[in-house]
Amino acid sequence: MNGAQLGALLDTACERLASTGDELRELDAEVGDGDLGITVTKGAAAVRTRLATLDADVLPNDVVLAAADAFGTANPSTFASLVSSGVKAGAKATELTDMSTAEVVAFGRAVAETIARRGKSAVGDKTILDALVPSLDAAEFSADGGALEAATAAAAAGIEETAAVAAKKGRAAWAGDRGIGVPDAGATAYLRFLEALR
Amino acid sequence: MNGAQLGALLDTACERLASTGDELRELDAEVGDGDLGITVTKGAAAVRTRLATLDADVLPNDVVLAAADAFGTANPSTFASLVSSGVKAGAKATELTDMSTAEVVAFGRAVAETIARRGKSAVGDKTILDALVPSLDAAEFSADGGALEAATAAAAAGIEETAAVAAKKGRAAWAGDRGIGVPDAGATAYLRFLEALR
Amino acid sequence: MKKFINDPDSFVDEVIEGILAVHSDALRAASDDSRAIVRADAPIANQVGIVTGGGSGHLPVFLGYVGQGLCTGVAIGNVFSSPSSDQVLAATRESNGGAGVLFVYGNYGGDVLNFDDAAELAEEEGITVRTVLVADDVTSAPADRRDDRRGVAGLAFAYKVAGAAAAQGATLDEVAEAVEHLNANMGSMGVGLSPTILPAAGEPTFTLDEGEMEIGIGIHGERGVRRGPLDPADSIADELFATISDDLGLSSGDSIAVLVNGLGATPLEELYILARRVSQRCNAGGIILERTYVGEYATSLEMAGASLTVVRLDDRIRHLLAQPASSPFVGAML
Amino acid sequence: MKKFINDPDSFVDEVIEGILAVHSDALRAASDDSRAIVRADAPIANQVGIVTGGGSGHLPVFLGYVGQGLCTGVAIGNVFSSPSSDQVLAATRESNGGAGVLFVYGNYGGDVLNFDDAAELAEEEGITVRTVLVADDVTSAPADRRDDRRGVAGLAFAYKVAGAAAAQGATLDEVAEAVEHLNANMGSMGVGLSPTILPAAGEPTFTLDEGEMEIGIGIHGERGVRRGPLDPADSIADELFATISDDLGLSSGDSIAVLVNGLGATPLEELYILARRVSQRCNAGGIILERTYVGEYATSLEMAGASLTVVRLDDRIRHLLAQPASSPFVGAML
Ligand SMILES: Nc1ncnc2c1ncn2[C@@H]1O[C@H](COP(=O)(O)OP(=O)(O)O)[C@@H](O)[C@H]1O
Ligand SMILES: Nc1ncnc2c1ncn2[C@@H]1O[C@H](COP(=O)(O)OP(=O)(O)O)[C@@H](O)[C@H]1O
Ligand SMILES: [Mg+2]
Ligand SMILES: [Mg+2]
Ligand SMILES: [Mg+2]
Ligand SMILES: [Mg+2]
Repeated sequence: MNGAQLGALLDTACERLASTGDELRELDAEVGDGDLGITVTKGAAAVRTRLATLDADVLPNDVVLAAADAFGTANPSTFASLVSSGVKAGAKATELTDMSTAEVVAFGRAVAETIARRGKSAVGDKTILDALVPSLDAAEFSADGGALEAATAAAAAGIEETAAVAAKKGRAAWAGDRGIGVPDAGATAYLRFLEALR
Repeated sequence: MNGAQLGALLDTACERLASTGDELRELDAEVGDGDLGITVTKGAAAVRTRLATLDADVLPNDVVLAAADAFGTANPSTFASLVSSGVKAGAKATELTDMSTAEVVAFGRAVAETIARRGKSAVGDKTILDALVPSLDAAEFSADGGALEAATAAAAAGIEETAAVAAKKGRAAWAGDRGIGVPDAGATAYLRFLEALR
Repeated sequence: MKKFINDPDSFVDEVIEGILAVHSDALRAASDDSRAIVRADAPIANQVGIVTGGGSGHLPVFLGYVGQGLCTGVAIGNVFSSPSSDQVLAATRESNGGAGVLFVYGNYGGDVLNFDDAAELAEEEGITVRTVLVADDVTSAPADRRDDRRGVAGLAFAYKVAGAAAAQGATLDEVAEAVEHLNANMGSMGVGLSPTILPAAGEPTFTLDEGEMEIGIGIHGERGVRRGPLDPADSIADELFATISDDLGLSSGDSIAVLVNGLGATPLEELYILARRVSQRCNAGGIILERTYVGEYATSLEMAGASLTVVRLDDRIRHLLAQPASSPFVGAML
Repeated sequence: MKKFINDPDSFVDEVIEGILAVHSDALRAASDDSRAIVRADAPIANQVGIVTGGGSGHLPVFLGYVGQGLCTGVAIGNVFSSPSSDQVLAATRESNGGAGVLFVYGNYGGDVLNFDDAAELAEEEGITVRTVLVADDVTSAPADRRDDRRGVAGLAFAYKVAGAAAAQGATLDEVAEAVEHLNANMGSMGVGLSPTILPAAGEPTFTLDEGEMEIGIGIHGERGVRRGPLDPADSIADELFATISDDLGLSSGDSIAVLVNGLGATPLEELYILARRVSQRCNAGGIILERTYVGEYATSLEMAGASLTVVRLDDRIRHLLAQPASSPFVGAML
């Protein structure tokens, strides 16, 4: 996949994300402040605007960097900041060229590491990491051509686990046990993004 | 009717008025501020408390003066102030002794005059006067023993007329033509009082 | 009823208790029932006393305007109902420093009756009383019946003008004349987005459908001139400003002060959106907007909505508005 | 949505435009997008700059606390969302008078990320930055994890303490230490009676049934510790006061200041009913209530509700709270 193709793929995915606003708002509002829907819809719209400014011969890595920057500044909430800086760090670490599964998984690991470090969080804390990390594991060991599907399934499974526990990080942690039963909003946003890539 | 009998009659009537709060609030709120329900329920309750303090051999005129005073201070809104000062002036002018129809009608005329003078209002302005004045006319020329019934019917007819016009006095006047269709709240309060006397 | 309240019947008395507990350095009761309140240092010898009052539920109106350079005393009624003449009289007695007392309050029937009675009683006691009614709501009566209008947020400016004139040693007639002069140069208009609930009634005073507004509403929820779908903020600001502007006959080159007042539930953020537009209109129309006040100056319990007040400035009003004033509620706001 | 609003997407920018139009004598933009704002006279040479910020929707938090004896600059995010690190950096640059800059803001994840980034960027430019997070909401984490707590209305006192120390010429470390000392002696707790609606979302952030309250709510509608039927005002005041009092370990003879803060839609009247009860509790418990602040100091758009903040006073805090402060929003309130 070249840069232009990646840009087109992301553009379609971000277009699809527009419809997730209500779901994410409601999930975030259950335990937090309800702004995640805005973060994702504004962020996705900003990504599309930014993508439209890129040259046709742009490199995949620069597509990713541009998208991360746009997403991070549109509505710089916790999720936007963590994801944006994570993706930027991932792109810097991996220098994406062909978007092969191996490359993307390595990139994803760097993203997850950065989020965990900046967010002082780990798998099990009921955050985006609970969908992101298992999805990378699944993609890495998936059959040829099945990486996205495997990642999506694993993310969905990870989210189900988040519903069973209380959050340990972020705004949702303040809700303590009252957050049990509600899946993590940020992890769900990541799942919806994977689904939108299909 | 002696003072004690009058007190008992007023006490029962005021007890009955407690249930008019919602209707009067709603009518007053249509064009005004919605506090007439409070004025009448608080006022009626205050009258009952005051009546309970009177001696058994109290004169009818003093019963009326005491009731007026209690009603006027419980929630001294426009209605309470006008009615209270009107009734006090009426009692002073008539010196009620036996509560005969002639006496009560004369008393009522004095009440109406005072309200009209203090309120700078007249019949047709869409106020309590539109029920009070016709009710006195009807009582004056009613058959023996039928004064209250005649007064009640005339008050009800007067109120219907108030619904057809815009208020010229009081808070309701600010609503102008938008008040057309709504019967006057204060006139309705007077009608409910007459009904409660039966 | 989404209210912090114990007993609806003691609502007003508990509010007053709370206010006196918190602000005992600035305010004191002037009657046994604490429904008459005066400045802690009242009466001020040889100064005209300013007495106001009316129903509760409008804080900082009325009690919040008792302070230095503002009102001397206040009488406080139940929610949306007049204080009694006795309560007004009590406030009047303790506000009289020998130079007479000016009653300044909003034009409402019940208040007029009770204040007029109190004035009579005070005169009998040898206190000279004059009255100026504030009647600034331009939608409540046409210009040829200005005096029939109800008094709304313009009260804040009336208190400031009266208090400033009194503090400068003006006579009773002079203070009254200053407020009358202000009245002739002031107009207000409100818009309501949701009703209030009187604690003792427990039901909304009116209903508005989701997405509806009441243009021209009074501060007790009195009907305005029109009910309709909620317009964008800029259109609403334009309508309020144009209506008042016409009423005052404003033209290019005029200087004004403006108050964007919140009715209770409306966030300060939204008031600034309205203020922004008014400032734009003034710039566009060549009107010199010398000062904009934004905040809650006259409320209607938890009503969502706002009102706009415009004062045409001349040297006299400008000078009085510039005087220092302080109260526990509106010190820096005025 | 019962809001005065034009376009949800331009809500915050229009609010800021309105504020700058009205208060141009006191405030100026420090970035092209006007999301960084500083005192008109910033930077103040050789004084520690105080920079705060966070999401919009809480006026007078945050912008309202930029003023003399308070904050020097602020960065303003979208409703309930952090400003970007660039915006914080812009405010920091123009707040730096050479004595370093203290970041004082509420403990929220997104803000911490962006302020930390800004601190790094500022340090690269040679500006010394320190950070003290305000974390006063006692119900958001137990006492042994105080630092995890969210920051709510106690921000007002933090600004006052920081601004007063800076104005007195304290060093960056000294100012930071003063705010930390305050933090250790301050606790807050909120109660919500109705939700807010984010302009860009158009839907309530949570729902409460008629007659329900959320005890321990955050200023973004974050869940509290308990939802239940609305208690009488006195019981609510008792619960808030007892919880904070226990957390601070207050005992007879202690001196405190108290803030009864309205979350937006709650009438001032009701806040005084709560203040009344707190004053009674103090009297009964031998606690010396030196000062009570009542009003809207940190709101959550049009949420109905209130919060209580208690500060244990010692000479150091008392002295700093007594210093003069003024801003277009909270001058006389602090
Ligand atoms: N410390 C953290 N580490 C990793 N992810 C986090 C952390 N804090 C929050 N998140 C993620 O961010 C989501 C909330 O994002 P957002 O609504 O932007 O937060 P806020 O409103 O608190 O700024 C959570 O559902 C979670 O997935
Ligand atoms: N000037 C007046 N003259 C006679 N009756 C009046 C006058 N003004 C008001 N009323 C009567 O009082 C009623 C309203 O009373 P109330 O609710 O106490 O007034 P407010 O709320 O304005 O103080 C009206 O329905 C009308 O019958
Ligand atoms: Mg959120
Ligand atoms: Mg009424
Ligand atoms: Mg009334
Ligand atoms: Mg947020």
